[in-house]
Amino acid sequence: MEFDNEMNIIMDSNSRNEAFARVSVMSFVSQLDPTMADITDIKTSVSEAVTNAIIHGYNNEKGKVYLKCGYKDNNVYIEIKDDGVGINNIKEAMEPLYTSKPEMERSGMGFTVMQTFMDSLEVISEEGNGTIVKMIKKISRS
Amino acid sequence: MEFDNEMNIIMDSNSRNEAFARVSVMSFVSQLDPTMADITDIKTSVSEAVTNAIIHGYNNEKGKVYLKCGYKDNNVYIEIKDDGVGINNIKEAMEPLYTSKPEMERSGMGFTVMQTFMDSLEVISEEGNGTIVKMIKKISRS
Amino acid sequence: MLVQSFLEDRNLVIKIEGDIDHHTSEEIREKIDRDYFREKAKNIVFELSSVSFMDSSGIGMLIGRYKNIEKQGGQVAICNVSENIERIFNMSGLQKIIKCYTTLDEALKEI
Amino acid sequence: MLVQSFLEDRNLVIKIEGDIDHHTSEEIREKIDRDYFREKAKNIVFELSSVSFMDSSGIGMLIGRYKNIEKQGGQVAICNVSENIERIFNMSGLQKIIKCYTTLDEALKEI
Ligand SMILES: Nc1ncnc2c1ncn2[C@@H]1O[C@H](COP(=O)(O)OP(=O)(O)O)[C@@H](O)[C@H]1O
Ligand SMILES: Nc1ncnc2c1ncn2[C@@H]1O[C@H](COP(=O)(O)OP(=O)(O)O)[C@@H](O)[C@H]1O
Repeated sequence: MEFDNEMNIIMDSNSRNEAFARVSVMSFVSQLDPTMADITDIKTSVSEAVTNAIIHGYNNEKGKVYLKCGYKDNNVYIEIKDDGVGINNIKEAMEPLYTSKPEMERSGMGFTVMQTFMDSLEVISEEGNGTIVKMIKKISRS
Repeated sequence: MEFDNEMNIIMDSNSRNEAFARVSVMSFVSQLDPTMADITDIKTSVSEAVTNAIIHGYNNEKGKVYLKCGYKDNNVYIEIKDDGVGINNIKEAMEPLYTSKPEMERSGMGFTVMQTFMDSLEVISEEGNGTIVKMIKKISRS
Repeated sequence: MLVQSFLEDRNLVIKIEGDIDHHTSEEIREKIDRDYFREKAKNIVFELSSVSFMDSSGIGMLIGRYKNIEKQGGQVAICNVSENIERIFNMSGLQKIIKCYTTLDEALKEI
Repeated sequence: MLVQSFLEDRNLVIKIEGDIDHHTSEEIREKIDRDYFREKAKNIVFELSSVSFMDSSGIGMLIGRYKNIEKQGGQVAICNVSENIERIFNMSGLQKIIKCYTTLDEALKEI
Protein backbone atom coordinates (compact mmCIF):
# COMPACT_ATOMS: atom_id res chain seq x y z
CA MET A 1 0.00 0.00 0.00
CA GLU A 2 1.18 3.50 -0.88
CA PHE A 3 0.75 5.68 2.23
CA ASP A 4 0.71 9.47 2.42
CA ASN A 5 3.36 9.09 5.12
CA GLU A 6 4.90 6.06 6.74
CA MET A 7 7.32 5.11 9.50
CA ASN A 8 8.84 1.95 10.88
CA ILE A 9 10.33 1.44 14.30
CA ILE A 10 12.42 -1.47 15.50
CA MET A 11 12.88 -1.43 19.25
CA ASP A 12 14.28 -3.67 21.94
CA SER A 13 11.83 -5.84 23.84
CA ASN A 14 12.11 -3.66 26.94
CA SER A 15 9.10 -2.56 28.96
CA ARG A 16 10.44 1.01 29.00
CA ASN A 17 9.75 1.10 25.27
CA GLU A 18 6.00 0.78 25.81
CA ALA A 19 5.87 4.52 26.54
CA PHE A 20 8.32 5.26 23.72
CA ALA A 21 6.10 3.37 21.24
CA ARG A 22 2.98 5.24 22.38
CA VAL A 23 4.59 8.67 22.20
CA SER A 24 6.13 8.00 18.79
CA VAL A 25 2.87 6.80 17.26
CA MET A 26 1.01 9.69 18.86
CA SER A 27 3.47 12.19 17.43
CA PHE A 28 3.27 10.62 13.98
CA VAL A 29 -0.52 10.37 13.90
CA SER A 30 -0.92 13.92 15.23
CA GLN A 31 0.07 15.05 11.71
CA LEU A 32 -3.56 14.27 10.82
CA ASP A 33 -4.89 16.56 13.56
CA PRO A 34 -7.07 13.86 15.13
CA THR A 35 -9.43 14.31 18.09
CA MET A 36 -8.16 13.58 21.60
CA ALA A 37 -10.47 10.55 21.75
CA ASP A 38 -8.93 9.05 18.60
CA ILE A 39 -5.42 9.74 19.86
CA THR A 40 -6.21 8.00 23.15
CA ASP A 41 -7.73 5.00 21.36
CA ILE A 42 -4.66 4.58 19.16
CA LYS A 43 -2.18 5.13 22.02
CA THR A 44 -3.94 2.56 24.17
CA SER A 45 -4.12 -0.04 21.40
CA VAL A 46 -0.44 0.40 20.54
CA SER A 47 0.43 0.05 24.21
CA GLU A 48 -1.51 -3.24 24.41
CA ALA A 49 0.10 -4.79 21.34
CA VAL A 50 3.66 -3.71 22.23
CA THR A 51 3.21 -4.94 25.80
CA ASN A 52 1.96 -8.30 24.51
CA ALA A 53 4.99 -8.65 22.24
CA ILE A 54 7.30 -8.00 25.19
CA ILE A 55 5.66 -10.11 27.89
CA HIS A 56 3.95 -12.86 25.91
CA GLY A 57 5.91 -12.99 22.66
CA TYR A 58 9.34 -12.74 24.26
CA ASN A 59 8.48 -13.72 27.85
CA ASN A 60 10.31 -10.57 29.00
CA GLU A 61 13.47 -11.80 27.34
CA LYS A 62 15.57 -10.22 24.60
CA GLY A 63 14.06 -9.68 21.20
CA LYS A 64 12.99 -7.02 18.74
CA VAL A 65 9.54 -5.48 18.43
CA TYR A 66 8.60 -4.06 15.02
CA LEU A 67 6.12 -1.24 14.71
CA LYS A 68 4.88 0.08 11.39
CA CYS A 69 2.56 3.02 11.08
CA GLY A 70 1.24 4.70 7.98
CA TYR A 71 -1.72 6.78 6.97
CA LYS A 72 -3.63 7.34 3.78
CA ASP A 73 -6.31 10.05 3.85
CA ASN A 74 -8.00 9.62 7.23
CA ASN A 75 -7.09 5.98 7.78
CA VAL A 76 -4.28 5.03 10.13
CA TYR A 77 -2.68 1.61 9.66
CA ILE A 78 -0.63 0.10 12.45
CA GLU A 79 1.24 -3.18 12.48
CA ILE A 80 3.05 -4.59 15.50
CA LYS A 81 5.18 -7.67 15.02
CA ASP A 82 7.36 -9.91 17.15
CA ASP A 83 9.42 -13.02 16.41
CA GLY A 84 8.43 -14.58 19.71
CA VAL A 85 6.62 -17.75 20.80
CA GLY A 86 3.47 -17.12 18.77
CA ILE A 87 -0.11 -17.97 19.64
CA ASN A 88 -1.44 -21.50 19.50
CA ASN A 89 -5.16 -20.73 19.68
CA ILE A 90 -5.87 -17.23 18.39
CA LYS A 91 -9.63 -17.47 18.92
CA GLU A 92 -9.20 -18.34 22.60
CA ALA A 93 -6.48 -15.69 23.06
CA MET A 94 -8.80 -13.01 21.75
CA GLU A 95 -11.64 -13.83 24.12
CA PRO A 96 -12.25 -11.15 26.76
CA LEU A 97 -10.60 -12.00 30.10
CA TYR A 98 -8.55 -14.85 28.66
CA THR A 99 -4.94 -14.64 29.76
CA SER A 100 -2.15 -17.18 29.88
CA LYS A 101 -0.39 -15.17 32.59
CA PRO A 102 -2.88 -14.59 35.44
CA GLU A 103 0.03 -14.79 37.92
CA MET A 104 1.36 -11.57 36.35
CA GLU A 105 -1.96 -9.85 37.11
CA ARG A 106 -2.82 -9.64 33.43
CA SER A 107 -6.46 -8.74 32.91
CA GLY A 108 -6.90 -10.60 29.64
CA MET A 109 -8.40 -7.43 28.16
CA GLY A 110 -5.61 -6.46 25.75
CA PHE A 111 -7.18 -7.78 22.55
CA THR A 112 -10.59 -6.56 23.69
CA VAL A 113 -9.19 -3.05 24.06
CA MET A 114 -7.71 -3.17 20.55
CA GLN A 115 -10.96 -4.54 19.13
CA THR A 116 -13.07 -1.89 20.86
CA PHE A 117 -10.83 1.10 20.22
CA MET A 118 -9.78 0.38 16.64
CA ASP A 119 -11.96 -0.06 13.55
CA SER A 120 -10.32 -3.27 12.48
CA LEU A 121 -8.04 -5.82 14.13
CA GLU A 122 -6.32 -8.78 12.55
CA VAL A 123 -4.03 -11.19 14.38
CA ILE A 124 -1.67 -13.40 12.41
CA SER A 125 0.26 -15.92 14.46
CA GLU A 126 1.47 -19.47 14.66
CA GLU A 127 3.08 -21.31 17.54
CA GLY A 128 6.85 -20.74 17.38
CA ASN A 129 6.59 -18.23 14.55
CA GLY A 130 5.89 -14.88 16.15
CA THR A 131 2.84 -12.68 15.99
CA ILE A 132 1.63 -9.85 13.79
CA VAL A 133 -1.17 -7.56 14.95
CA LYS A 134 -2.69 -5.32 12.27
CA MET A 135 -5.02 -2.50 13.20
CA ILE A 136 -6.81 0.22 11.28
CA LYS A 137 -8.44 3.34 12.68
CA LYS A 138 -10.44 5.84 10.70
CA ILE A 139 -9.84 9.13 12.45
CA SER A 140 -11.97 12.24 12.67
CA ARG A 141 -10.12 15.54 12.29
CA SER A 142 -10.36 17.77 15.33
CA MET B 1 28.06 -1.99 20.18
CA GLU B 2 25.79 -3.55 22.79
CA PHE B 3 23.43 -0.82 24.04
CA ASP B 4 21.33 -0.84 27.21
CA ASN B 5 18.40 0.02 24.95
CA GLU B 6 18.18 0.70 21.24
CA MET B 7 15.70 1.79 18.61
CA ASN B 8 15.70 2.29 14.85
CA ILE B 9 13.30 4.39 12.86
CA ILE B 10 12.83 4.45 9.11
CA MET B 11 10.70 7.35 7.98
CA ASP B 12 9.64 9.00 4.75
CA SER B 13 11.60 12.02 3.61
CA ASN B 14 8.76 14.36 4.52
CA SER B 15 9.28 17.61 6.38
CA ARG B 16 6.42 16.73 8.73
CA ASN B 17 8.63 13.97 10.08
CA GLU B 18 11.15 16.46 11.48
CA ALA B 19 8.88 16.93 14.49
CA PHE B 20 8.14 13.20 14.65
CA ALA B 21 11.87 12.42 14.76
CA ARG B 22 12.48 14.95 17.52
CA VAL B 23 9.61 13.74 19.69
CA SER B 24 10.54 10.08 19.25
CA VAL B 25 14.17 10.62 20.19
CA MET B 26 13.14 12.81 23.11
CA SER B 27 10.77 10.15 24.40
CA PHE B 28 13.41 7.43 24.04
CA VAL B 29 16.20 9.43 25.66
CA SER B 30 13.93 10.56 28.50
CA GLN B 31 14.33 7.02 29.87
CA LEU B 32 17.68 8.26 31.18
CA ASP B 33 16.07 11.15 33.04
CA PRO B 34 18.28 13.81 31.42
CA THR B 35 18.26 17.53 32.19
CA MET B 36 16.09 19.83 30.08
CA ALA B 37 19.25 21.37 28.59
CA ASP B 38 20.50 17.97 27.40
CA ILE B 39 17.09 17.11 25.97
CA THR B 40 17.00 20.40 24.06
CA ASP B 41 20.52 19.89 22.70
CA ILE B 42 19.68 16.40 21.45
CA LYS B 43 16.30 17.43 20.00
CA THR B 44 17.86 20.34 18.13
CA SER B 45 20.72 18.25 16.73
CA VAL B 46 18.33 15.51 15.56
CA SER B 47 16.17 18.14 13.93
CA GLU B 48 19.19 19.54 12.04
CA ALA B 49 20.36 16.18 10.75
CA VAL B 50 16.89 14.96 9.72
CA THR B 51 16.16 18.27 8.00
CA ASN B 52 19.45 18.04 6.10
CA ALA B 53 18.63 14.52 4.93
CA ILE B 54 15.27 15.72 3.62
CA ILE B 55 16.24 19.00 1.95
CA HIS B 56 19.86 18.40 0.96
CA GLY B 57 20.12 14.61 0.74
CA TYR B 58 16.85 14.10 -1.10
CA ASN B 59 16.25 17.64 -2.43
CA ASN B 60 12.75 17.44 -0.94
CA GLU B 61 12.00 14.40 -3.07
CA LYS B 62 11.00 10.88 -2.05
CA GLY B 63 13.38 8.81 0.00
CA LYS B 64 13.87 7.18 3.37
CA VAL B 65 15.59 8.69 6.38
CA TYR B 66 17.12 6.24 8.88
CA LEU B 67 17.47 7.17 12.52
CA LYS B 68 19.20 4.96 15.05
CA CYS B 69 19.38 5.80 18.72
CA GLY B 70 20.87 3.80 21.54
CA TYR B 71 22.29 4.44 24.96
CA LYS B 72 24.84 2.77 27.17
CA ASP B 73 25.21 4.11 30.70
CA ASN B 74 24.99 7.89 30.29
CA ASN B 75 26.07 8.06 26.64
CA VAL B 76 23.50 8.57 23.92
CA TYR B 77 24.46 7.49 20.39
CA ILE B 78 22.51 8.83 17.45
CA GLU B 79 22.96 8.03 13.79
CA ILE B 80 21.01 9.67 10.97
CA LYS B 81 21.42 8.31 7.48
CA ASP B 82 20.08 9.02 4.02
CA ASP B 83 20.69 7.46 0.59
CA GLY B 84 20.64 10.86 -1.07
CA VAL B 85 23.07 12.92 -3.14
CA GLY B 86 25.88 12.86 -0.59
CA ILE B 87 28.41 15.57 0.19
CA ASN B 88 31.32 16.36 -2.12
CA ASN B 89 33.39 18.48 0.26
CA ILE B 90 32.63 17.59 3.88
CA LYS B 91 35.10 20.09 5.33
CA GLU B 92 33.50 22.98 3.47
CA ALA B 93 29.97 21.76 4.28
CA MET B 94 30.77 21.77 7.99
CA GLU B 95 32.03 25.34 8.05
CA PRO B 96 29.76 27.74 9.93
CA LEU B 97 27.48 29.69 7.59
CA TYR B 98 28.27 27.52 4.56
CA THR B 99 25.11 26.51 2.76
CA SER B 100 24.50 25.25 -0.75
CA LYS B 101 20.89 26.46 -0.59
CA PRO B 102 20.94 30.16 0.38
CA GLU B 103 17.86 30.69 -1.80
CA MET B 104 15.95 28.48 0.66
CA GLU B 105 16.96 30.83 3.50
CA ARG B 106 19.21 28.19 5.03
CA SER B 107 21.50 29.67 7.64
CA GLY B 108 24.37 27.24 7.12
CA MET B 109 24.40 26.63 10.85
CA GLY B 110 23.13 23.04 10.95
CA PHE B 111 26.46 21.27 11.39
CA THR B 112 27.62 24.01 13.77
CA VAL B 113 24.57 23.37 15.95
CA MET B 114 25.31 19.63 16.03
CA GLN B 115 28.96 20.26 16.80
CA THR B 116 28.18 22.71 19.58
CA PHE B 117 25.33 20.81 21.20
CA MET B 118 26.70 17.27 21.00
CA ASP B 119 29.93 15.87 22.46
CA SER B 120 31.02 14.26 19.24
CA LEU B 121 30.02 14.55 15.58
CA GLU B 122 31.18 12.46 12.68
CA VAL B 123 30.00 12.90 9.09
CA ILE B 124 30.51 10.09 6.60
CA SER B 125 29.53 10.92 3.04
CA GLU B 126 30.52 10.61 -0.58
CA GLU B 127 29.02 12.26 -3.63
CA GLY B 128 26.17 10.09 -4.91
CA ASN B 129 26.36 7.72 -1.97
CA GLY B 130 24.27 9.25 0.77
CA THR B 131 25.28 10.64 4.14
CA ILE B 132 25.65 9.29 7.66
CA VAL B 133 25.80 11.63 10.63
CA LYS B 134 26.94 10.06 13.92
CA MET B 135 26.59 11.96 17.16
CA ILE B 136 27.29 11.16 20.80
CA LYS B 137 26.07 13.03 23.84
CA LYS B 138 27.04 12.31 27.42
CA ILE B 139 24.04 13.29 29.43
CA SER B 140 23.72 14.45 33.02
CA ARG B 141 20.86 12.96 35.00
CA SER B 142 18.37 15.53 36.21
CA MET C 1 5.15 8.12 37.02
CA LEU C 2 4.86 8.95 40.72
CA VAL C 3 2.96 7.13 43.48
CA GLN C 4 2.21 8.84 46.76
CA SER C 5 0.34 7.30 49.66
CA PHE C 6 -1.03 8.50 52.97
CA LEU C 7 -3.15 6.97 55.72
CA GLU C 8 -6.55 8.42 56.59
CA ASP C 9 -7.97 6.32 59.47
CA ARG C 10 -7.19 2.85 58.22
CA ASN C 11 -7.70 3.82 54.58
CA LEU C 12 -4.56 3.98 52.49
CA VAL C 13 -5.01 6.68 49.88
CA ILE C 14 -2.94 6.06 46.75
CA LYS C 15 -2.39 8.98 44.42
CA ILE C 16 -0.89 8.04 41.06
CA GLU C 17 0.54 10.63 38.66
CA GLY C 18 1.55 9.86 35.08
CA ASP C 19 1.14 6.76 32.94
CA ILE C 20 -0.10 3.40 34.18
CA ASP C 21 1.12 0.73 31.78
CA HIS C 22 2.78 -2.66 32.18
CA HIS C 23 6.16 -1.05 32.88
CA THR C 24 4.96 1.29 35.61
CA SER C 25 2.34 -1.12 37.02
CA GLU C 26 5.04 -3.28 38.54
CA GLU C 27 6.50 -0.35 40.46
CA ILE C 28 3.05 0.83 41.51
CA ARG C 29 2.07 -2.62 42.74
CA GLU C 30 5.23 -3.05 44.80
CA LYS C 31 4.89 0.33 46.46
CA ILE C 32 1.22 -0.20 47.30
CA ASP C 33 1.68 -3.71 48.70
CA ARG C 34 4.62 -2.53 50.82
CA ASP C 35 2.82 0.53 52.18
CA TYR C 36 -0.40 -1.42 52.84
CA PHE C 37 1.31 -3.82 55.18
CA ARG C 38 3.68 -1.33 56.75
CA GLU C 39 0.88 1.09 57.56
CA LYS C 40 -1.39 -1.75 58.76
CA ALA C 41 -4.09 -0.31 56.52
CA LYS C 42 -7.45 -1.94 55.98
CA ASN C 43 -8.86 -0.34 52.84
CA ILE C 44 -7.35 1.27 49.75
CA VAL C 45 -8.66 4.34 47.93
CA PHE C 46 -7.14 5.13 44.53
CA GLU C 47 -7.08 8.82 43.64
CA LEU C 48 -6.69 8.91 39.85
CA SER C 49 -7.12 12.57 38.89
CA SER C 50 -3.52 12.90 37.69
CA VAL C 51 -3.28 9.73 35.62
CA SER C 52 -2.31 10.71 32.07
CA PHE C 53 -2.69 7.28 30.50
CA MET C 54 -3.87 3.80 31.43
CA ASP C 55 -4.10 0.56 29.48
CA SER C 56 -5.28 -2.92 30.43
CA SER C 57 -2.17 -3.49 32.55
CA GLY C 58 -3.61 -0.82 34.84
CA ILE C 59 -6.93 -2.67 34.96
CA GLY C 60 -5.02 -5.81 35.94
CA MET C 61 -3.12 -3.94 38.64
CA LEU C 62 -6.32 -2.46 40.13
CA ILE C 63 -8.14 -5.82 40.09
CA GLY C 64 -5.04 -7.45 41.60
CA ARG C 65 -5.10 -5.04 44.55
CA TYR C 66 -8.86 -5.59 44.90
CA LYS C 67 -8.39 -9.35 45.17
CA ASN C 68 -5.56 -9.10 47.70
CA ILE C 69 -7.28 -6.57 49.91
CA GLU C 70 -10.55 -8.50 49.84
CA LYS C 71 -8.69 -11.53 51.22
CA GLN C 72 -7.55 -9.31 54.11
CA GLY C 73 -11.15 -8.31 54.78
CA GLY C 74 -10.67 -4.80 53.37
CA GLN C 75 -12.26 -2.84 50.57
CA VAL C 76 -10.96 -1.00 47.52
CA ALA C 77 -12.45 2.18 46.08
CA ILE C 78 -11.54 4.50 43.20
CA CYS C 79 -12.14 8.22 42.94
CA ASN C 80 -11.48 11.17 40.63
CA VAL C 81 -11.04 9.18 37.44
CA SER C 82 -9.26 11.56 35.03
CA GLU C 83 -10.67 12.29 31.60
CA ASN C 84 -7.68 10.59 30.01
CA ILE C 85 -8.67 7.17 31.29
CA GLU C 86 -12.44 7.41 31.15
CA ARG C 87 -12.67 5.47 27.89
CA ILE C 88 -10.76 2.41 29.08
CA PHE C 89 -12.48 2.67 32.43
CA ASN C 90 -15.91 2.52 30.91
CA MET C 91 -15.13 -0.29 28.48
CA SER C 92 -13.39 -2.43 31.12
CA GLY C 93 -16.46 -2.76 33.33
CA LEU C 94 -14.24 -2.13 36.34
CA GLN C 95 -17.03 -0.19 38.04
CA LYS C 96 -18.99 -3.43 38.40
CA ILE C 97 -16.21 -4.80 40.60
CA ILE C 98 -14.71 -1.79 42.35
CA LYS C 99 -16.76 1.14 43.69
CA CYS C 100 -16.08 4.48 42.00
CA TYR C 101 -16.66 7.87 43.60
CA THR C 102 -16.48 11.39 42.23
CA THR C 103 -14.43 12.83 45.06
CA LEU C 104 -11.94 11.57 47.61
CA ASP C 105 -14.10 12.85 50.49
CA GLU C 106 -17.04 10.86 49.24
CA ALA C 107 -14.91 7.73 48.84
CA LEU C 108 -13.48 8.05 52.36
CA LYS C 109 -16.94 8.62 53.83
CA GLU C 110 -18.59 5.69 52.08
CA ILE C 111 -15.89 3.06 52.31
CA MET D 1 2.43 25.94 15.22
CA LEU D 2 0.40 29.14 15.14
CA VAL D 3 1.36 32.60 13.83
CA GLN D 4 -0.61 35.65 14.82
CA SER D 5 0.11 39.17 13.66
CA PHE D 6 -1.17 42.64 14.49
CA LEU D 7 -0.20 46.16 13.53
CA GLU D 8 0.98 48.67 16.16
CA ASP D 9 1.69 51.96 14.35
CA ARG D 10 3.64 50.68 11.37
CA ASN D 11 5.21 47.86 13.34
CA LEU D 12 3.95 44.39 12.49
CA VAL D 13 4.05 42.29 15.65
CA ILE D 14 4.46 38.58 14.91
CA LYS D 15 3.63 36.16 17.70
CA ILE D 16 4.70 32.57 17.04
CA GLU D 17 3.46 29.65 19.13
CA GLY D 18 4.89 26.13 18.92
CA ASP D 19 7.88 24.74 17.04
CA ILE D 20 9.94 26.65 14.49
CA ASP D 21 11.69 24.11 12.26
CA HIS D 22 12.19 23.73 8.51
CA HIS D 23 8.63 22.42 8.06
CA THR D 24 6.90 25.23 9.94
CA SER D 25 9.33 27.96 8.80
CA GLU D 26 7.89 27.89 5.31
CA GLU D 27 4.39 28.55 6.60
CA ILE D 28 5.63 31.24 8.98
CA ARG D 29 7.58 32.99 6.24
CA GLU D 30 4.63 33.03 3.84
CA LYS D 31 2.25 34.42 6.42
CA ILE D 32 4.67 37.15 7.52
CA ASP D 33 5.57 38.26 4.01
CA ARG D 34 1.87 38.39 3.06
CA ASP D 35 0.83 40.34 6.15
CA TYR D 36 3.78 42.74 5.88
CA PHE D 37 2.76 43.91 2.43
CA ARG D 38 -0.97 43.81 3.02
CA GLU D 39 -0.71 45.88 6.19
CA LYS D 40 1.82 48.26 4.58
CA ALA D 41 3.99 47.75 7.66
CA LYS D 42 7.45 49.20 8.01
CA ASN D 43 9.09 47.23 10.84
CA ILE D 44 8.64 43.74 12.24
CA VAL D 45 8.78 42.74 15.91
CA PHE D 46 8.93 39.01 16.71
CA GLU D 47 7.32 38.04 20.01
CA LEU D 48 8.84 34.64 20.84
CA SER D 49 7.63 33.87 24.37
CA SER D 50 5.53 30.89 23.23
CA VAL D 51 8.05 29.21 20.97
CA SER D 52 8.56 25.65 22.23
CA PHE D 53 11.43 24.73 19.92
CA MET D 54 13.66 26.33 17.32
CA ASP D 55 16.51 25.00 15.21
CA SER D 56 18.76 26.63 12.60
CA SER D 57 15.89 26.75 10.09
CA GLY D 58 14.34 29.31 12.45
CA ILE D 59 17.58 31.30 12.46
CA GLY D 60 17.47 31.28 8.65
CA MET D 61 13.85 32.41 8.63
CA LEU D 62 14.56 35.30 11.03
CA ILE D 63 17.64 36.44 9.09
CA GLY D 64 15.66 36.12 5.86
CA ARG D 65 12.99 38.51 7.16
CA TYR D 66 15.70 40.86 8.42
CA LYS D 67 17.28 41.03 4.96
CA ASN D 68 13.98 41.62 3.18
CA ILE D 69 12.75 44.29 5.57
CA GLU D 70 16.08 46.08 5.52
CA LYS D 71 15.74 46.39 1.74
CA GLN D 72 12.39 48.08 2.34
CA GLY D 73 14.04 50.53 4.73
CA GLY D 74 12.46 48.91 7.80
CA GLN D 75 13.86 47.30 10.93
CA VAL D 76 13.44 43.93 12.63
CA ALA D 77 13.45 43.36 16.37
CA ILE D 78 12.95 40.33 18.60
CA CYS D 79 11.52 40.23 22.09
CA ASN D 80 10.57 37.78 24.85
CA VAL D 81 12.86 34.96 23.77
CA SER D 82 11.51 31.84 25.50
CA GLU D 83 13.75 29.67 27.66
CA ASN D 84 13.31 26.82 25.19
CA ILE D 85 15.25 28.62 22.47
CA GLU D 86 17.81 30.52 24.52
CA ARG D 87 20.57 28.01 23.82
CA ILE D 88 20.32 28.14 20.04
CA PHE D 89 19.77 31.88 20.22
CA ASN D 90 22.97 32.45 22.12
CA MET D 91 25.10 30.16 20.00
CA SER D 92 23.77 31.54 16.70
CA GLY D 93 25.00 35.07 17.34
CA LEU D 94 21.68 36.39 16.05
CA GLN D 95 21.78 39.22 18.60
CA LYS D 96 24.69 40.74 16.71
CA ILE D 97 22.45 41.17 13.67
CA ILE D 98 18.96 41.67 15.05
CA LYS D 99 18.15 43.75 18.15
CA CYS D 100 16.69 41.77 21.06
CA TYR D 101 14.50 43.24 23.80
CA THR D 102 13.15 41.80 27.02
CA THR D 103 9.59 42.99 26.53
CA LEU D 104 7.30 43.86 23.64
CA ASP D 105 6.74 47.36 25.02
CA GLU D 106 10.45 48.01 25.07
CA ALA D 107 10.84 46.70 21.50
CA LEU D 108 7.99 48.88 20.22
CA LYS D 109 9.38 51.93 21.97
CA GLU D 110 12.95 51.51 20.75
CA ILE D 111 12.37 50.42 17.18
N1 LIG E 1 2.45 -11.19 20.90
C1 LIG E 1 2.00 -12.30 21.52
N2 LIG E 1 2.75 -13.43 21.53
C2 LIG E 1 2.32 -14.54 22.15
N3 LIG E 1 1.14 -14.63 22.78
C3 LIG E 1 0.34 -13.56 22.81
C4 LIG E 1 0.72 -12.35 22.18
N4 LIG E 1 -0.28 -11.45 22.36
C5 LIG E 1 -1.22 -12.07 23.06
N5 LIG E 1 -0.88 -13.35 23.35
C6 LIG E 1 -1.70 -14.35 24.08
O1 LIG E 1 -3.04 -13.90 24.10
C7 LIG E 1 -3.50 -13.79 25.45
C8 LIG E 1 -4.51 -12.67 25.59
O2 LIG E 1 -3.90 -11.42 25.33
P1 LIG E 1 -4.58 -10.11 25.90
O3 LIG E 1 -6.00 -10.09 25.50
O4 LIG E 1 -3.74 -8.96 25.46
O5 LIG E 1 -4.53 -10.27 27.47
P2 LIG E 1 -3.31 -10.25 28.51
O6 LIG E 1 -2.14 -9.55 27.89
O7 LIG E 1 -3.86 -9.49 29.67
O8 LIG E 1 -2.98 -11.68 28.83
C9 LIG E 1 -2.24 -13.60 26.26
O9 LIG E 1 -2.43 -13.96 27.61
C10 LIG E 1 -1.26 -14.51 25.53
O10 LIG E 1 -1.44 -15.84 25.88
N1 LIG F 1 22.38 14.90 4.33
C1 LIG F 1 23.01 15.71 3.46
N2 LIG F 1 23.10 15.38 2.15
C2 LIG F 1 23.71 16.19 1.27
N3 LIG F 1 24.27 17.38 1.60
C3 LIG F 1 24.22 17.77 2.89
C4 LIG F 1 23.59 16.96 3.87
N4 LIG F 1 23.69 17.60 5.05
C5 LIG F 1 24.37 18.74 4.80
N5 LIG F 1 24.68 18.85 3.50
C6 LIG F 1 25.44 19.96 2.87
O1 LIG F 1 26.11 20.68 3.88
C7 LIG F 1 25.72 22.06 3.85
C8 LIG F 1 25.76 22.66 5.24
O2 LIG F 1 24.78 22.04 6.06
P1 LIG F 1 24.26 22.79 7.35
O3 LIG F 1 25.43 23.24 8.17
O4 LIG F 1 23.28 21.93 8.04
O5 LIG F 1 23.55 24.12 6.80
P2 LIG F 1 22.21 24.33 5.97
O6 LIG F 1 21.31 23.13 6.15
O7 LIG F 1 21.62 25.54 6.56
O8 LIG F 1 22.60 24.51 4.55
C9 LIG F 1 24.36 22.05 3.20
O9 LIG F 1 24.04 23.30 2.64
C10 LIG F 1 24.52 20.94 2.17
O10 LIG F 1 25.20 21.43 1.01
